[in-house]
Amino acid sequence: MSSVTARFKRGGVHPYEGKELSAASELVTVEVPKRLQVPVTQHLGKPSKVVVEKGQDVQVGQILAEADGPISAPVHSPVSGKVLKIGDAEIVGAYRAPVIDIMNDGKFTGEEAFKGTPVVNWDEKGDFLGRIRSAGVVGLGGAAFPTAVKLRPPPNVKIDHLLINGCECEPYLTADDILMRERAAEVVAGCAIMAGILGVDRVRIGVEVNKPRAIEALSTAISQQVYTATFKGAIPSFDIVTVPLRTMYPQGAEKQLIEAITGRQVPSGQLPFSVGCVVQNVGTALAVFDAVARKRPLFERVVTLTGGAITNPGNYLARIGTPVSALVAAAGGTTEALAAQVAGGPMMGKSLRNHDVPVVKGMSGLLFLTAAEAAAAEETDCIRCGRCVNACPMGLAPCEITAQADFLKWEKSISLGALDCVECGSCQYVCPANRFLVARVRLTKFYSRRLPK
Amino acid sequence: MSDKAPESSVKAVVVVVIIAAICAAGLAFVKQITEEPIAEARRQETLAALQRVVPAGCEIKLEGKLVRPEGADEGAAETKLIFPGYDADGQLCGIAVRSRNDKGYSGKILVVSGYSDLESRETLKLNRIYVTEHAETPGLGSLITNLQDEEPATWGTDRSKVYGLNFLDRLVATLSWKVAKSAAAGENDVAAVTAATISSRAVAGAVQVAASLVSEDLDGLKAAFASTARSE
Amino acid sequence: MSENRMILQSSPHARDRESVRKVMYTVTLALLPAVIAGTVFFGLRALLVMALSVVACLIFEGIAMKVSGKPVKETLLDGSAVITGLLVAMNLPSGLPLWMVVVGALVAIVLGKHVYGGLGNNPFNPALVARVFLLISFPTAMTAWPVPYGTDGVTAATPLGVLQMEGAAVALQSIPYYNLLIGNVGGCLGETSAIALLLGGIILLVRKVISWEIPVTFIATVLVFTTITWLVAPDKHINPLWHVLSGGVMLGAWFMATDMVTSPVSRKGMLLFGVGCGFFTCIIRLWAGYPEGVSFAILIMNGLVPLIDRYLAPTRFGARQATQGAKA
Amino acid sequence: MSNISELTKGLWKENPVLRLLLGMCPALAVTTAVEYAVGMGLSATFVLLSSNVVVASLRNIIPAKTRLPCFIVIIATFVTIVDLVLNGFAHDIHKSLGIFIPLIVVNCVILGRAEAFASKRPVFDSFLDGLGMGLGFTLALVALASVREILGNGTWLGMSLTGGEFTPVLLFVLPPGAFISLGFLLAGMNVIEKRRQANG
Repeated sequence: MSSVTARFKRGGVHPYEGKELSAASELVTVEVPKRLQVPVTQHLGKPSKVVVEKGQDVQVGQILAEADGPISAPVHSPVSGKVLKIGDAEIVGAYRAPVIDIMNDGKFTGEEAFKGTPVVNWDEKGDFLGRIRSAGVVGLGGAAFPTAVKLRPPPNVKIDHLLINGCECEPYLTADDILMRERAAEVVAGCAIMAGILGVDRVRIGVEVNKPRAIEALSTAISQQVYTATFKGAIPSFDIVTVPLRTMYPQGAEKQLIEAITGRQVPSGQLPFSVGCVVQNVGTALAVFDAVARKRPLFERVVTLTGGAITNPGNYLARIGTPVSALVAAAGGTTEALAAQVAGGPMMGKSLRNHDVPVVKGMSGLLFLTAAEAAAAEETDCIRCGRCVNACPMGLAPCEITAQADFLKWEKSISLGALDCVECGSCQYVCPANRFLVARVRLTKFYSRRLPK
Repeated sequence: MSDKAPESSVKAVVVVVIIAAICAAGLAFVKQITEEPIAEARRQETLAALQRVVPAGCEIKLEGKLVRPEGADEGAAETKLIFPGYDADGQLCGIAVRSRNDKGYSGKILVVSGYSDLESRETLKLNRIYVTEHAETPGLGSLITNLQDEEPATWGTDRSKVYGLNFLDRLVATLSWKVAKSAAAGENDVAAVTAATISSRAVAGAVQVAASLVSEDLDGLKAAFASTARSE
Repeated sequence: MSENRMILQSSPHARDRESVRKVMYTVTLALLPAVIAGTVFFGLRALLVMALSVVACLIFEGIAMKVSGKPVKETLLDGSAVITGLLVAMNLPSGLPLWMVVVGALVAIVLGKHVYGGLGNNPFNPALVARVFLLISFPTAMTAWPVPYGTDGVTAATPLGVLQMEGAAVALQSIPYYNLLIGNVGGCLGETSAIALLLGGIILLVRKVISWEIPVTFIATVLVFTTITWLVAPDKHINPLWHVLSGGVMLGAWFMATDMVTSPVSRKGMLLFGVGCGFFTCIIRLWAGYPEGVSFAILIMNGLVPLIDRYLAPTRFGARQATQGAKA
Repeated sequence: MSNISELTKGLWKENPVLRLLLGMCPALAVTTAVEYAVGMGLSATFVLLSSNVVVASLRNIIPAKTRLPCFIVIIATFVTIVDLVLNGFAHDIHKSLGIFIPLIVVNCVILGRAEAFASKRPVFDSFLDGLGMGLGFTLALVALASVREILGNGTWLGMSLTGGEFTPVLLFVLPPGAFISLGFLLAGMNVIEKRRQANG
């Protein structure tokens, strides 16, 4: 059966899925804490500009920081209350960044405005992109790239596919899964909105076959046209299909997803536009729907808390700016076995030092791993076994690239394709010598920006 | 030197020429005083090798040398140099032949082989051989020369260790020239040196060429050498 | 939970359960059939050679690591020295003087491996370096092949030796195929039994320690090459099956050429590597001075691996589309 | 004082083979036996000494533009003299060194010293330098040859050391053995030198 299921052609690994830990439980809403820290910049691109002052009163959904330039996104207040201070604090990635401290007054003033009956009026189609932009929607799969930018291809490019990424190929994470299951109609409606903006009718939602309930929910929503319930005006026609994909990491990587569904390969150094595709995450689709149909800014998201060292693994709906400690408390706390904690999935997530960092738009999961799960090990010399070469979905030879990096030969390392690396971690996952391959590639990328062109 | 004013090209050339001239003169002088000893050393060397392969009491005359084919270039592969040996009475008692084979492991191999009992083809005896030049692998192919500088009395009997034993006091007419591994080699075959079959074959080939030359042209050689002896 | 005790690392945070040690011990396991076959045919002396070689390799490995300042305890038992030791022994005649075995182990570990920086950095297969070193240094001892089930000191030529010395007809007549297959012929103590080595190769394939490219192309190239020479001159050259079953092809193709450290990393590179090994093996066997060419062939190809890896890198993602676009 | 250092620097600190890595071709080719190493070393020393002295005494005459041709002519002359003399009066050594002696002409040690030292320094210093470098060259060759002869042939200077009990490791008298032995000698030198520097 899996042999007939589509997948990307080259490389890939199949780690322990771990989805069962958190997939079964219901979505839990985390109690909003007294104090939130909202990072000023939560997207890839130009940092946002703070527009509130210390001591100012804010409402739910009020802009705290506005987009600065075309590739940027605004940040909204998740609660109503008072701006305590604007300063630096530690965020995910163990570095300090500007955050806006807000004291929650518990009244949620202004939230009512977003709770009305959602309406998608297709006669206002020209306004959709602006609503998405001002709602601060960014890619929720983890990369956090401003969604509006991805929905506006260069004028000379013909787009014929909108691909929706419901793979959630990262092990353990089920945040997208629960959205697809519980809010399938809204997700599909969000897809339709994006397709309308792009002017394409072919929408493909790729979901790995290890999420049968999600596939079923989406298919039902599509076939019964549930999503059109909120539509008004001149509704364009859509060809929306759910595509089951083989469970294989990194199925959800942008270029791999495009290859799996359309058979097209995005050339090195180019964007999906170049092969007529736009890729958006399912969570993003939902946020787009909220932004267009409810005019509701992005100020909360679903975070998977899971791993062998958390008492109640599951999916938690949390406001942006909620400290991780509040989520941990909601999940019943961590156990003694905790050895490593990661923001994101096990393959691409970032280590956490403590529980003080706030939830951000791009945070898809929090892993609390036991020593056995984290599987940290001393690295030894490369034995040139070639496993990394076989695992690399980008057709690179990680062992060779990193060997050059070890000798600080950045140009050599780049000529071997270091900049094509998507940092999926497949190579390091399979490495019997436990080499820190991804870190070395990142180092190469870092130096590549300093090399004379 | 470098901090002097740049010299003219003419001066530079003149100095080189002068230095070269002085060097040439010096060399000419050295050449003159060493010419004689060098020639003598070479002669002695050749003589010693040739003398080894003919029976004791048989004295090789380098001057009596024949070149076959006649008039050939002495260095060429197919050229054989044939030397007569005379006993105290001036009778021809032995013939030494230098022959060459290029099929060694590292190419060229020069061998001298000595013959006695020159009465007829049937009595013609291969007395002994001596490899004068080779570039075979030390310790492997080079074993073809094992003990060749020692007296045959010390050689023992293992033909696969002392290659010369194969060609010591053999009737030319009975030798088969087939080179085989020592275990498989018959009495009249050549037993190859262990792990050096190619080198062994090359030597045997050179000796075979020499032996057949002597055997086939025995009367002609005897006549030629008799006349040489008379002319002295 | 104090944050000091947290594991902080760069992604990924998951690993599969494969480790260098596991890989190495799988290879050791795969060598077991050949070890048993060697012991059956060449007796306890063969077992002694193997044990000595392994122990000597471990000792030299320990010393070399100590000298070069590496952690001895953690990596000594990663299995690589055990494998090198076993493979060195497999490449020796069972009657070899024991001190030469120790020299072989010394050469393999020090000259073949640690002068380059230890496991993973050596360009040449250490066991083959040792074999060639011994073969060149002690030609007589290294070509004295004890007879299977034989008593001490009785030696015979290897099948390929017979072929080179006596010609194809004698070789075909005196050595039946089933003896080549089960290993009841003269030769290095680990290379005679084609069937035991094949079994080991299958273990390696199934456990995914090696991939099919190198052994299959190696053996296929020998088959094709010798088929051609056999068809051209059947009286002079022996048939391809005989070539594949005799000498070191099986040991070389399954265990020596597939050594990860000294073979290419990309699939295309592996294919070329296997073809090259087979090609040079045939060239040496048919036209060079040594009856057997597997070790030299693999060492030659080892030397070419950096070039192969450079020019036969895996096809990068997007390359296909880019060339198509250029054409269109 | 400085004179002594001109003499001794060639032995260790600036040993032409083991520190400067010059004259590799003869060092690898003739070191199969100590006897040859001594012959080669002394021949090279003679040429080095003579050419150094001559070059130094002519250093104010030789024009800068044509200095290399002059050096080559001088060196070649001495090499030819060595060749002829050995051939005439030490024929056995000449037989084994024969093909290597012409190579002395292109031995970098000799041209190197002529260019780098003798053409700039007084005659006596150049004499000492040539002597020291030559002896250093000889010493290095002998060291290398000792390793190779003992291991590869079981003898030293032709004398059997082991009474035939030891099967020599043939590889060491073959070309690969030369590279391997030289590699380990160089490594040894580096280790000692590093320790010396660390202590001093």
